[in-house]
Amino acid sequence: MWLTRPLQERSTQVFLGVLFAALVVVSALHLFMPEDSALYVSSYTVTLLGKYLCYALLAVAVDLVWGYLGILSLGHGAFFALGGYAMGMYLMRQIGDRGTYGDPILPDFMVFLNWQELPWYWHGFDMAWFAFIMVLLAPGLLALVFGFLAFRSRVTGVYLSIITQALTFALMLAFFRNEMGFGGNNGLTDFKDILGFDLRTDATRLGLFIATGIALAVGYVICRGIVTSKLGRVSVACRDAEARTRFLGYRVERVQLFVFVVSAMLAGVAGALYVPQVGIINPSEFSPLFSIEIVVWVALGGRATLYGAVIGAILVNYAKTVFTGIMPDAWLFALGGLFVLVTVFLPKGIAGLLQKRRKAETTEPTPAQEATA
Amino acid sequence: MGITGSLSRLLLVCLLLWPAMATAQVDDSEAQQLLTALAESSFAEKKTVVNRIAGSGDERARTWLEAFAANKLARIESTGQFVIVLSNRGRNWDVESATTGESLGEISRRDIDTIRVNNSLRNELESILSVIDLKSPDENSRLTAARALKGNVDDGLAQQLPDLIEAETASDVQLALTEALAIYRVEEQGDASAVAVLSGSLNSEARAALQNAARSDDPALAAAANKALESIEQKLKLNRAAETLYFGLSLGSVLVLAAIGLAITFGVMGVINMAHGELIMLGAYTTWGMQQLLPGQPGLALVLSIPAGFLVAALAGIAIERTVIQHLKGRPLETLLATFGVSLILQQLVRTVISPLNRTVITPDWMSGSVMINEALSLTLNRMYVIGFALVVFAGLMLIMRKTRLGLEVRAVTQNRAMARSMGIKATKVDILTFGLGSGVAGLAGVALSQITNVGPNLGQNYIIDSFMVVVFGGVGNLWGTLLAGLSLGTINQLLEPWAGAVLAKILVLVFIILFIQKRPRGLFPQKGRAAEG
Amino acid sequence: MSIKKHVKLGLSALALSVSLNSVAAEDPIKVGILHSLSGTMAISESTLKDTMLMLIEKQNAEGGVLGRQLEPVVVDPASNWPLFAEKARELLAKEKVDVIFGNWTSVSRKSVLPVVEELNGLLFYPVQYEGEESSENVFYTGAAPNQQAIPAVDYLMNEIGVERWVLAGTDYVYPRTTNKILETYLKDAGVSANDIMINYTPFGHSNWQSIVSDIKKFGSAGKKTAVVSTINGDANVPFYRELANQGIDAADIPVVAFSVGEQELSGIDTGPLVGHLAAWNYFMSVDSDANYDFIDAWVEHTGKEAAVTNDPMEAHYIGFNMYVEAVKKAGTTDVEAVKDAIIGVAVPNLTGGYATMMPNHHITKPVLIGEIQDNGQFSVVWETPSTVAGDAWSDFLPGSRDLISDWRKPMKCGNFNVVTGSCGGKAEVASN
Amino acid sequence: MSIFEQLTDREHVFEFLAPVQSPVDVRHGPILYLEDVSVSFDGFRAINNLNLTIDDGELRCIIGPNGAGKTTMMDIITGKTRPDTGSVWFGSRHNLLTMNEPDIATLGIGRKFQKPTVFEALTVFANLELAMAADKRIFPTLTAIMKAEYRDRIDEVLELIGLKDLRDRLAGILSHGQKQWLEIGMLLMQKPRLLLVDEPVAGMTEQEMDRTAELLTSLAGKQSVVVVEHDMGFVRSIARQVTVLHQGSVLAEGTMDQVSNDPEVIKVYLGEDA
Repeated sequence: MWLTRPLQERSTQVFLGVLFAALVVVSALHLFMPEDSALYVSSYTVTLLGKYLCYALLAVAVDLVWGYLGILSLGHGAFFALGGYAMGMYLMRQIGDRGTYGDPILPDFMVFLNWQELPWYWHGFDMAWFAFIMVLLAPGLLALVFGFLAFRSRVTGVYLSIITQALTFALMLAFFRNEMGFGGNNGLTDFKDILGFDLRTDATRLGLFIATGIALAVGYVICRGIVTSKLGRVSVACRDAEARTRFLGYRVERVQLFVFVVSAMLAGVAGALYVPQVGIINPSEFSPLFSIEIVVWVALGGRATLYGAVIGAILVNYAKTVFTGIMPDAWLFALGGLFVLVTVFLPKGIAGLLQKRRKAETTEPTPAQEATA
Repeated sequence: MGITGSLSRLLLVCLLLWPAMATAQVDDSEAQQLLTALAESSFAEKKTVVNRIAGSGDERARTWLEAFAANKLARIESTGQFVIVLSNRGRNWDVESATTGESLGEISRRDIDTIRVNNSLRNELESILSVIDLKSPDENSRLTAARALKGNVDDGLAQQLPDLIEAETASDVQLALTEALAIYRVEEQGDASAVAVLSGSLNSEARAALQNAARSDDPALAAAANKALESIEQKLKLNRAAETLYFGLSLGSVLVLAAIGLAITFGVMGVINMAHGELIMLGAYTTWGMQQLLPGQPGLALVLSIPAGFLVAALAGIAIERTVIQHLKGRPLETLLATFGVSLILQQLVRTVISPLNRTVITPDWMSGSVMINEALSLTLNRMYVIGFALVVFAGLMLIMRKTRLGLEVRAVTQNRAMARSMGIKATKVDILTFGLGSGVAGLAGVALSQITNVGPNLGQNYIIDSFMVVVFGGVGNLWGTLLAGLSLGTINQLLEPWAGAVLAKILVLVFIILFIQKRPRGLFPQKGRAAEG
Repeated sequence: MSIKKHVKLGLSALALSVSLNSVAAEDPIKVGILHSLSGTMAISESTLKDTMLMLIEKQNAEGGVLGRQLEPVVVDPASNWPLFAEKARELLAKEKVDVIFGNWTSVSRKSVLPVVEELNGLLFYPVQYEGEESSENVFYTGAAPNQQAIPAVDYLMNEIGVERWVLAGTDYVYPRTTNKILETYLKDAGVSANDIMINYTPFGHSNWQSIVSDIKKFGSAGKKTAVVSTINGDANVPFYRELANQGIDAADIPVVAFSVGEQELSGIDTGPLVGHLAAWNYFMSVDSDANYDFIDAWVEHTGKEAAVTNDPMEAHYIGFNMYVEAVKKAGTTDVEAVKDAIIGVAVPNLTGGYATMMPNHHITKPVLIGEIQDNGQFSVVWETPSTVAGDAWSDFLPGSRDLISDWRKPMKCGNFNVVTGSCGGKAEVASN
Repeated sequence: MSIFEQLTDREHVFEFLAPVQSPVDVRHGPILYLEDVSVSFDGFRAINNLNLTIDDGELRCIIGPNGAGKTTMMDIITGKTRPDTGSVWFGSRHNLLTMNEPDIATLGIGRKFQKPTVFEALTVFANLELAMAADKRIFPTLTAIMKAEYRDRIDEVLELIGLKDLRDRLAGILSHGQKQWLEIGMLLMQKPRLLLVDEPVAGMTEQEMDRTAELLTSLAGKQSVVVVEHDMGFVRSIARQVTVLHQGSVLAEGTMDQVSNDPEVIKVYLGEDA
């Protein structure tokens, strides 16, 4: 079966091994270490790591389309944010009458914009199952429609990249509008609990962290499953020689659409897990610069390797956390410098370094030369 | 608001005593006493004091009143002496005596009490000065004075106006005065006959007067007013259409300016330069720097900063090309990432080296304000210059790309690098020059933008995305495409804005771009060449 | 290799942070400073960081508080809202700071709020905001709408005789709420709906041509018109430029702004703007010795003769001194103790009066209306006879009309509903 | 007829029981049939009422100077380019002008490009696997498993094109000739009814050419083959029927000897001075 195939390959086993080990260690240190011990992992750190894992999943999703399909999406933040909003709406409904105005149905921001009743698209989000389906459906549908249009008319390369950017930019502006009913610039925040667990307890935090870890594992396996399947090879074929692939009888646009939608859904899941951990979702997640940054993580980790994407995402965001703390005035220099140096000196990213150690010729499909962009 | 009765008295004084006034001077005690009154009375009372000062016929009255209007008439707390502030920046102010005019050097802010003025007073003063100007020999100042009178006429003045109109030689001044009088008659006396004068006038005061008249219960007047208003509305419609078009073009030209440099670096060389916005920013900061170097002559500084901005940005661009981009040959995508890093660095560099705050860039007089086509349609000057500038830059680029050796080589290299090499073209040199050119043009855009928007660290970010949209919409690697795309997007946006609102308009434009690319996957002007395949 | 270096740096930093966890923050009083130093908000917030550093320096020079020195902990939330929450958590959970001074935008405050409440920290918020909030852990030293917007409108209505109103703002919660309040207020004052024009623009909006010409049109209807601007930050420069170029000067259509202070003006050529208004609780031009001393200190601290001060800086000045007083009064930095002690504390403000911390965690402020001058300063043309107490819950919004906030025992409630007599604001809005 | 009659009618064959046969209907007439096809790119007429008929199982060589429209013709047949006028039929059932590349390919028209294009980032084996005739819709492809029989078929072809020991190397590292072979191999994997081969021997050594020649000739009969080639020697070695294209239309047709003696052809090839 295509989903189990990755489990037999060593790279995936290693990845999953490391991931689960990390989950266990962190949880253990958090639960069983005394507060004052040097090894204690505070719930602050746990949530932080949880956030990194969300970004990692997002990066994997981007690497799937960019690395293996050659579609440079500069708009994946949109899918991430949509998933986030779906989750956010659920969390908002969970607040119930505990809001400042104590309105049992309307979220606070609607109350003070004098909305009389809930907009139709907010219905159903009080039910977890519905919300969770939406987490997949909302980004999925957007990707389906957008991808259908774009791939059908064979928009490729930089043109595709730019319109994905236009997509997320338009959505950002739209969500900024208070009339949209998503809280405008403030977005959705001040969440109380999820599935009945209080978001403020360390237990829930740890739970979310672990959930994210598992989601990342599953997402990784799915992506691996796709890229190691025949379909994966076909998409690599599309990436490097689209026309040729057509002459072999493959419907390139459908391949692209399928992979694009899967990736969008993964991004959505990442967003959904991100929101309860950082405690706010607002339109800035749609900002094109964020989407570009995601691509940078992937490139930095190493394109078309999946695990590279994970490394990149975690590394960059960890660096961000550290630098914004220890050198608040200069961290942008460090980060910017990092991007420049890596792209110039490590064309294959960090994964490239690791691969050097592996045997020279590898069956790992890496981009022939920049076909995209 | 109308001018108080005292003003017309003053006007009489002016008219009668004008020749004498020039020499008259009240003795210092009275001057001191007048100014003290001005300093100590409330805003309401100040009006009368102002009129007394104006009426005093003292030759210094005008200086005092002007200083007062400019918030530069002050009193020294310790000595009680009245001064006129020459420079009011920083903690120590440079002042001179209001009565004797001798310089008193720098005095600490703590010790200076400026005599406060507010809008209505300033308004009052303007009218007074304008009334005085009605007699000035210079026609233009008479005209502005006359225009200022519209809606500001009161009973006393109204009696004087007919004679003034008689005496007036210049026709347009005459017209303005007649209208001013007519407005007064319609408003105060509900005089239907005066309506005729106003029909077709595009002056907002006139329209306001008519609108009020239309609401009046005198049917004759109301009817006449309505009729007049209709004819005005007709004219206004046309003017608004013209206005919207102008707005569209000027927004478009801004987009073109911002994008045209990218059309070269990205379109022709295939470098996805995320630092493009920051190059624009550099251009803008150069303008600011120039104005710092040449204090007092912003105009000259602005002109000089056109070559300077070009050079600075071009050099910065070349530096980027040498240090980063040349290592990424044939990996256009990587350039996106590296230049993204560069843009972060440049932004923070500006924040730390210069300041995170926006910088003031002064608009020279010959660029500020607007040319009045008629009283309803006036085109803002700075934007007009920007439109012109955009076209000039575009034409220049076209020349370079079409007519010069460089242009030829550039096209050769972009078509087929290896071939061009073998024909003895130094590809690296061409790269440097091309990228320098594109960056330089970005710098020029910055110089222009400094006249329209913030000069701050975020300047670039606000334009980078739009720039890419324009280039792609126009068709990568095609300058004409960029021009057309920029202008059309700008116009579409402005056409939508009135009914969709600013935000929705922008969203609609983006959606339009997305759908358009579906129809024409290679932009307005598809280009067959490397960069497009990229 | 560069990667390795960075990783190493990062690891060492982690080690450092972990070890920090174990060290109990005892000796110095740790003051967290949570202002964006990069990104879009750096333009406004970075000076507030410097202000805090200056104040702390000064306090330490005077021997600190309770004999303990104050230690600033600066972090950069980089104008990224989720990062604000993360950094707040870092400050409270990891750095164990005793108090946080920070935030500018409403959204950043909203994202920090749950964290501060959860970890029971103290946050001093120095910027004028939309109200409709009262947290046990937050002290609002900026103006609430009734300390800025409403007096300004009164001034225009009574002193200038404005009859027609343009409410122009950036599309986010502060302008939305303020305009909503003003709309109700104006209508109560008998202004008809078609004499009010409301317009919203996106952040950093730079193309004001058609909007300004609309305003011009709206203003030419024969009634005195004024613009009440809640336009935010960067969008102001192009807005005022366009005003000037389209020849709208303060005499015809005055613009009164709530988000434009000396700092914003320092980025604008104010020549053409003379006479336009702003409403604040402090102006750099205020004629008081406290102010002059503050300015001198600030110029000294920044080393720039041209450095300007503004209202949020005063808010931090007040907030910081209030905290210091409260700590002295409580004799400890324990959060609960300080929370109780600070209510009622009165410290001098920079306009020659006193600011008092009210039970609803807002403070008393004078309201000043200033006219822009050609030197980028404001000259005060009007001020409230006495100070005004900040009102957490506006009387002009249906939802909050019946809510009050009082954090003293026994009530200890941020949204007490006087109608239902219950805390948690079970408002009647649910029904209407 | 009603469902009842169908059930009772012994002769009736239900759709789902009908034996699968190649969809291409060549019972009466040629396998490929171009009529009055013309196409022009901004003014320049690349193809000019071209008429061409290929019979089932035929091996046809098409020669002609550069710009004669050989490649364009292939683009039209494979659905890459749409002609302005004319009709193109595959068998007597399928109008190719109404189909897109993938459909045409699955229908049984394989193409080898002038410049060998293989998937450089994939192994030689994977290249052939992708080419293999199979259900090429999304989910079948996703869940496809490498059955033993497939592997054998791929190995056969690997044998045939002599890349057996490069099986697991990335196609990117192959030499030009090897890539040519790999692409031919991919063509074979497709099991097409009609092979369009564009300059198969460019950059091949003598013996490689001979092998290609015998391979193509061996294919003819089972499958129809259209070869476009410059190398006269090669053409001579395999050609039975030769078509000469010139300026987008057929100049001459016949055996190699016939065409090579045709004065028109000589004129075109040796230039005006002839």
